[in-house]
Amino acid sequence: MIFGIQILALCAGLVFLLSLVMNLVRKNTTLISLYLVQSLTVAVALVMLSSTEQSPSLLYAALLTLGVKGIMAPTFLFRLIRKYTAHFSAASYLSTPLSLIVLAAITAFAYSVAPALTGSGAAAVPLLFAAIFSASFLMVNRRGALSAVIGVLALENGIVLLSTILGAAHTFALEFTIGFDIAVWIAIASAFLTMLYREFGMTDTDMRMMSHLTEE
Amino acid sequence: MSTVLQYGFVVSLELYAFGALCSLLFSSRGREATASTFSHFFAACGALTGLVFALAVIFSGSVVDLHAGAIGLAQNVLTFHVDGLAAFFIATISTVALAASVYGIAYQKQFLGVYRLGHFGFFYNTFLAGMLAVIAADNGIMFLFAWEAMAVGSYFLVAFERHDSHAVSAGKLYILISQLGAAFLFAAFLLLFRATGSWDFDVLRAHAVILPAMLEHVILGLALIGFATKAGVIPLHIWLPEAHPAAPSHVSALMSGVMIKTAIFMMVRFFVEFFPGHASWGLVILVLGAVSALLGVLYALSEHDIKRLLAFHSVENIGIILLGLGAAIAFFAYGIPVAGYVALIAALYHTVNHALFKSLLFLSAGSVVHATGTRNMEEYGGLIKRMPWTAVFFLTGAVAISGLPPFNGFVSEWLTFQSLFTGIAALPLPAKSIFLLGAASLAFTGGLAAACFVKAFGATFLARPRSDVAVHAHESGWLMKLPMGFLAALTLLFGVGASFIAPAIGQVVLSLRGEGGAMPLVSPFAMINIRDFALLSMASVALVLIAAVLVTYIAIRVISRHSRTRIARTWDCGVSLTPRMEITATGFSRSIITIFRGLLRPSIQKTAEYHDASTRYFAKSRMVHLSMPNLYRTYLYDPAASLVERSALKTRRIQTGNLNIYLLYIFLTLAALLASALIS
Amino acid sequence: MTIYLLLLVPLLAAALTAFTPRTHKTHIELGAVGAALAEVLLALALAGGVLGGGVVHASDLFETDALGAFVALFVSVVGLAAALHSVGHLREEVRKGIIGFSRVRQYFILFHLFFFAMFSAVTTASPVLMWAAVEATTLASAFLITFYNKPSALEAGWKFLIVNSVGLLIGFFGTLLFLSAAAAAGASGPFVTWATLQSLAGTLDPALIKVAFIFVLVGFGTKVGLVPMHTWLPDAHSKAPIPISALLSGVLLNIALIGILRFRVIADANIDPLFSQHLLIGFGIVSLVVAAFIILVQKNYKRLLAYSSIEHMGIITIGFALGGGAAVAALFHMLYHALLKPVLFFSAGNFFLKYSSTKIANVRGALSTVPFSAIAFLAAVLAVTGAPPSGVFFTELAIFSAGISAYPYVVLVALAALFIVFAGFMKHTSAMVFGNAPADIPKGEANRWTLVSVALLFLIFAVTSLYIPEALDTLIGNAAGLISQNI
Amino acid sequence: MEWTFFILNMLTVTALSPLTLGIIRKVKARAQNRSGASVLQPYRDLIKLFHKDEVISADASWIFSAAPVIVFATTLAIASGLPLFSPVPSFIPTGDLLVFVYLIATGAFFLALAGLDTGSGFGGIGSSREMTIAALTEGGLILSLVAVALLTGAANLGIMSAAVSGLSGMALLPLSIAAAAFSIALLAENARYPVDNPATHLELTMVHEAMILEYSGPKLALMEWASASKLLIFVIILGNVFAPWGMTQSLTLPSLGLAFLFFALKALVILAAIALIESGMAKFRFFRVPDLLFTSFVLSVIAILLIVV
Repeated sequence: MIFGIQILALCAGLVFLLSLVMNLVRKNTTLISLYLVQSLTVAVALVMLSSTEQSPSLLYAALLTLGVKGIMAPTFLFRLIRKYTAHFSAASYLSTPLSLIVLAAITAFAYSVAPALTGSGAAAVPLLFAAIFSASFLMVNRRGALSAVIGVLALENGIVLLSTILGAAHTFALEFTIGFDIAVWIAIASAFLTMLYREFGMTDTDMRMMSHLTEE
Repeated sequence: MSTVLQYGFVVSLELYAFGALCSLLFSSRGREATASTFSHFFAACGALTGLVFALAVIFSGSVVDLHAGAIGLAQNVLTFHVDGLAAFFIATISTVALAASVYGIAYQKQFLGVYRLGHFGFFYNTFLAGMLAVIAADNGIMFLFAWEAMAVGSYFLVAFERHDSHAVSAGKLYILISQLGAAFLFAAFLLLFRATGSWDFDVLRAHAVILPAMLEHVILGLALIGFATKAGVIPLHIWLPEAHPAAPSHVSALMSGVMIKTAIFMMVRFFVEFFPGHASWGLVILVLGAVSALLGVLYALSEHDIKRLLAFHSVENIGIILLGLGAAIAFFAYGIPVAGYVALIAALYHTVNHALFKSLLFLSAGSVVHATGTRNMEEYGGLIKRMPWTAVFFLTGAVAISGLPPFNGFVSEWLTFQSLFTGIAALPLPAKSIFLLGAASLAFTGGLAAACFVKAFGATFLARPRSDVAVHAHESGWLMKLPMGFLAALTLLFGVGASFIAPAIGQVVLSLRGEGGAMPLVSPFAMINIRDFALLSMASVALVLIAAVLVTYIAIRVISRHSRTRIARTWDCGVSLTPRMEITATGFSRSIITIFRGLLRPSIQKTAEYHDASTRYFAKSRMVHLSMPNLYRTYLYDPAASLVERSALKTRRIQTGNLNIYLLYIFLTLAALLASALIS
Repeated sequence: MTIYLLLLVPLLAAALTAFTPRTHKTHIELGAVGAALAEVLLALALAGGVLGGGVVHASDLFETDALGAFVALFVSVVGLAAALHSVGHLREEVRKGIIGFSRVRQYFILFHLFFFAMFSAVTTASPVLMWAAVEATTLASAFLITFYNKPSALEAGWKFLIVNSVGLLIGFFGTLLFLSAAAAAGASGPFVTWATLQSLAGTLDPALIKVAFIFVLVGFGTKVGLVPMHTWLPDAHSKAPIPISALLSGVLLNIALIGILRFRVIADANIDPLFSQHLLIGFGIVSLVVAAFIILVQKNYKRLLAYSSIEHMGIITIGFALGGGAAVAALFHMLYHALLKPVLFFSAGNFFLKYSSTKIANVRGALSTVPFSAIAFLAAVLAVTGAPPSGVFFTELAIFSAGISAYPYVVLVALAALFIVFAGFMKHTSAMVFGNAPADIPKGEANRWTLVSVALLFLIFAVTSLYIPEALDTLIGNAAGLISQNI
Repeated sequence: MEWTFFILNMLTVTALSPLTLGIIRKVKARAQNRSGASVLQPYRDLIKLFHKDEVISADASWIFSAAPVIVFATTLAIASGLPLFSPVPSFIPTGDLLVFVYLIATGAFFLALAGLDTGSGFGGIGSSREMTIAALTEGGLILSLVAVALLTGAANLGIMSAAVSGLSGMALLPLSIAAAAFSIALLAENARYPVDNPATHLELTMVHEAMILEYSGPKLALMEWASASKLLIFVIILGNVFAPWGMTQSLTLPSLGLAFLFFALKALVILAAIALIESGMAKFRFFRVPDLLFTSFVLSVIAILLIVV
């Protein structure tokens, strides 16, 4: 089943690459489409895994990810973007070259953390670790509210894929609860985004507009 | 006798508890007056039972141990141990509580309708019960429990007049500093628990565990700071002159008279019974006592608020007690138990004396404040003609506190002097010089205290009233005069009856430390004998004085029976004498303050208002503002508080309000932990 | 069986409130109080069952042990008080015209869903379901925080949602790592429950467990509000309606902490226990000190109470870190804090109804305008800062005496921090309660319901801090045994 | 036997004290080469005052009339315990040095109160200054007597005088320093020259006189007599405790006569010294008096250190 492992490593590499690109892209719409592609790759990876380990539940997991993260999330977000014409994107704290340097550092850190985790040393693990950390860097670096939501979803993608690779026995109940939670989360997040756009009336909902709650 | 021994303490606590609950009950019904009377009445009964119980324990020489159940989480924490020393302090507390409670019944009437007297009654009884529990506590948890219950109870008494912002801020300062002291005590007891493994005092009493020297010094240091905060020793005393005057007078009598003594009691327990043999700590306490005595009386001299003056005198008298206690600890450590025995008797004797005359002074000052409505001595004057009884009682207290024979102040200062002289004679050089410093400070303190109380008595009671408030003053009711009379009689009895009281306290000290010789005294005229270096029989001194007064009075009556007396105006060099020409309290002590200006740093601001601003020759009015800066607050407390404040303001900036920063916090923590976990 | 009932009651209540028409407003309120009462009875039955049989087993997924039953008990009790207070508080706000009927209905639906999530988090036996339930509490309370749709409430809600979701995702990754370690060690069967994880003690891969525990600690730590992951807590608790911030502060933080402790037991079985002890003590003392400093210079009394929750979570974490006797004391501390914090929030709420401002500077002379709540607030402040008659005094003393031998400097720093907290609280409380009230404030309490809840909780606190019933003592003893048997 | 000694002491001190005032005034007059009144003049003044009518201020209270009795009584009480001719047996109660000092303080306390009682400006300033001086002298007074007590090992004035007469050689140095300290305290306590001017009623300089300004008739007589006997008491202590040579142990009549002669000689020397200081020196400004009193305190501390080290 070497073929399966290669495909898996390829998908992990793709997921990592996508979360890297997310940090660099400007427009919100491209951000969401990148997330769409990432969810698809995760779904493919899951299908591959279910075939290698003959566990039907992984298949359901793949279907669920496809349904929830592949279709539901992007439609919600795209409708939102169109409704509030929030086409152009949020600025980020660090300029592109600087954030690239930080991303490199993050990947190095991920590569140093990963070997402690798995004796088996599957190539995908450090990649996915790096994907997780770069998704978190996305949330920290970019100012837009939408980027926070996308960051969370990307982080969730990385985590689900990494844990399945590490062999967390996926049962249907587990998959169903996770899928249901993500779905509800997306609904609430988009409701919040609509409220934010309506309330603060800004397209890229720059975080600094919303930092009144301090101790002074 | 045995039933009193067995149930006395518990019944006394129950009476206080009952007083507290029924005052709450009545107050919730809205009947404040009955609530106040009932609470004070039950407090008085509780005090009476406490007194009877304590006297029974002292004279039977037995030790009472009580084990009640648990409070909440802490198992077997309600254990009490009342030996001779504890009984002595319970007797002092109960006597003053008895007088103050009877006084309180009438005194609290003035607050009817203004504040909730029921709540006052509740906290008054918890305060008293807390004090008893502190004295009788037999393990660390019970002690800390009672210590803080006492502090919180008295906080509500101090902040009772909540519409007066001074009282509220005084209460806040008081609870903060007593909580600071409690934090030190917490640390000390926790370290003690770490060393001995148990909270029980019996383990300490039996010296079962030998602590490493360094740890013992740290524990004793922390405990000393904790107790010094409550006792009002000089650097930690700033709450005392704020809190005591703010409370109603019978509460300030209790706080000044007995509450600060609970700290002295615990110092005796710690430094004499649990950890003897530390001469260095004895000398430290002696120096603290000397400094507190001298500075306390100097600050009292600069006061013109009668209750603040009395509060500063508490600081002075605590200094005198610490002189005796420090001397006792040093003697026991240097291996001269006989001298230690006398010094400890001196400290305990002055504790009870101070409890008596200070509460007498506060009660009489309270009746003056009750009559005039103000605490400013500059508005008093001529009250002796309007309040003769209060004047007599205040005079008794003033004479006693200045240490003049035949009253009780003299006896305990005499004993303290003797122990200091033995120290000067018998101890090695470094200790000798500290004892000499103590003797010098005690000598000056006696003189300055006399000056201060001439000022207080003269400005308040003598000559002509300086304000119409003083003109309309009227004598207090019999219910306020009765406790004052009781305390005045006790002050005289403890003075004249020294030949009985000193050996009785000697029994208490013997129960604390086995060896030390005794003071066998039989007849009232027998001499208190200090290793035949000095002898004193107060009864005979009093007899000689009274005889001399009678002889002189009769001689005068006989010799000038023909001369008639004529009432006329005071000599006024032809100018009509107005009350403004009398000397004021500030004027009286101004010369002493100028002499000690190096220590006190008085500040004078002169402003003048001129008829014609340009020429500035003819002043329309001149204002002179004399003020005494609070050095401790400006140089010790404020810098510490602003340091904490600044660091707090810096920590506040964690909450930047920006979501990205918050997420950065989380990921940085995660990364740091992962890195540290993988490295190790 | 009782577990299913316990979960069913809030769901049913939520459904019923959703379909009650506008006219039957009182039905919603009665339904809420009735549901809360039923939950209390069911929780008591559950506790009885646990005391009897050690574990109440409903199915593989839902099995409650002593710890779960204890937490369910005080969640339901506080829930009852919160329901009562919500009725009073919302009635007052409707009278003042701040909110309409639809908002009230939405409030109670989310209120019941919130309780459903909390009960399921407590009674479940599988880590993932526990994670899902905690995630559900976040989602349920997200809209409750933005209840008064003011910009600041929206900002608070948004930050609450994002920070908590990120935290819980990290926690989720930690849980999955635990599961993968269990799978590697040959965990059979469809569901991995706490029992199976414990049975594999010693066989799990230590490095993986160490990383997994770190992820769980940081993840669920965000939900517990340990510094530096606490940043969402003051905003959320000060903008939410009073009963909700009382629930968030008093009860929800403990549920997340219970999660960490269950994972810690498993981690300690496989790696050196000191690793988790150092981490927990580190977070505990940092939270205590940072909260103490911010309390000292606080300007808003709702944020003051939020930071006081962070401070108490710090103390409880230190207590659990030390284990043994300190764990029992920490559980008691958790109980007392859960009872006291709502009392503080409810009386603060009454101040808000009267002075309509959450600034400490604007509240003066509360003793004369709202005497009952002012006395309750003052008493609760003294109890929370550890003045003697309160149980908090004993639990803090027990925790510190357990800690003094192993971590003396931590205990001394903690004592100093507690003094600063007392100084801060005393400064703010005496400013608010004493003094003269501004003339235009009418005297008298808002309405009876808001006082009943305060009185109920304070009474329970007073009773339990002075006399501990036998059943509660054994329940807490078994619960403590569960989470610290190896220290 | 003790009671007779007790009464004898009281009577002699009270009887002789106006004589000491007469002697000082006579010596001062001689120093200013004028003849001055006879030595017995103070007796005539007292007799005159006892029989004159009395004027009491309307503002005065009972303290005004009780103060003279108390002040005089304290001098009587102190006098009973003094080593006049021969060392006093130790049973006498008022012999102890602290009882002596604090009885003096009681006298000063009530004198100051009487000064305040009439509410006149003079009395107020007088009492304020008197209490300031009394407070500051107490340090030197007590510690100088304590020096002698430590030297002789007993705190009773009688025993001290007996033991001091036996001293010799190096012990005399601390004794003389203590005597110097005590004599400064003597001048301050008795309102003598460098501290206070007893002869004037000028409000700027009088301290003791200001307090008894309002008195007249028998009360003034009592006050004058009390201050005279206080002066004699201090002279006795200076003479018999710090220089007790010439005192007899045996109580036979001739030895008592001889002892009395020795004492009279010593007293004359001291009184003459006081008078010469009065006529040879200007009165100190009030705020320089504390430096004088602190020197007395430091001298006594040096004496103690010399003894005990």
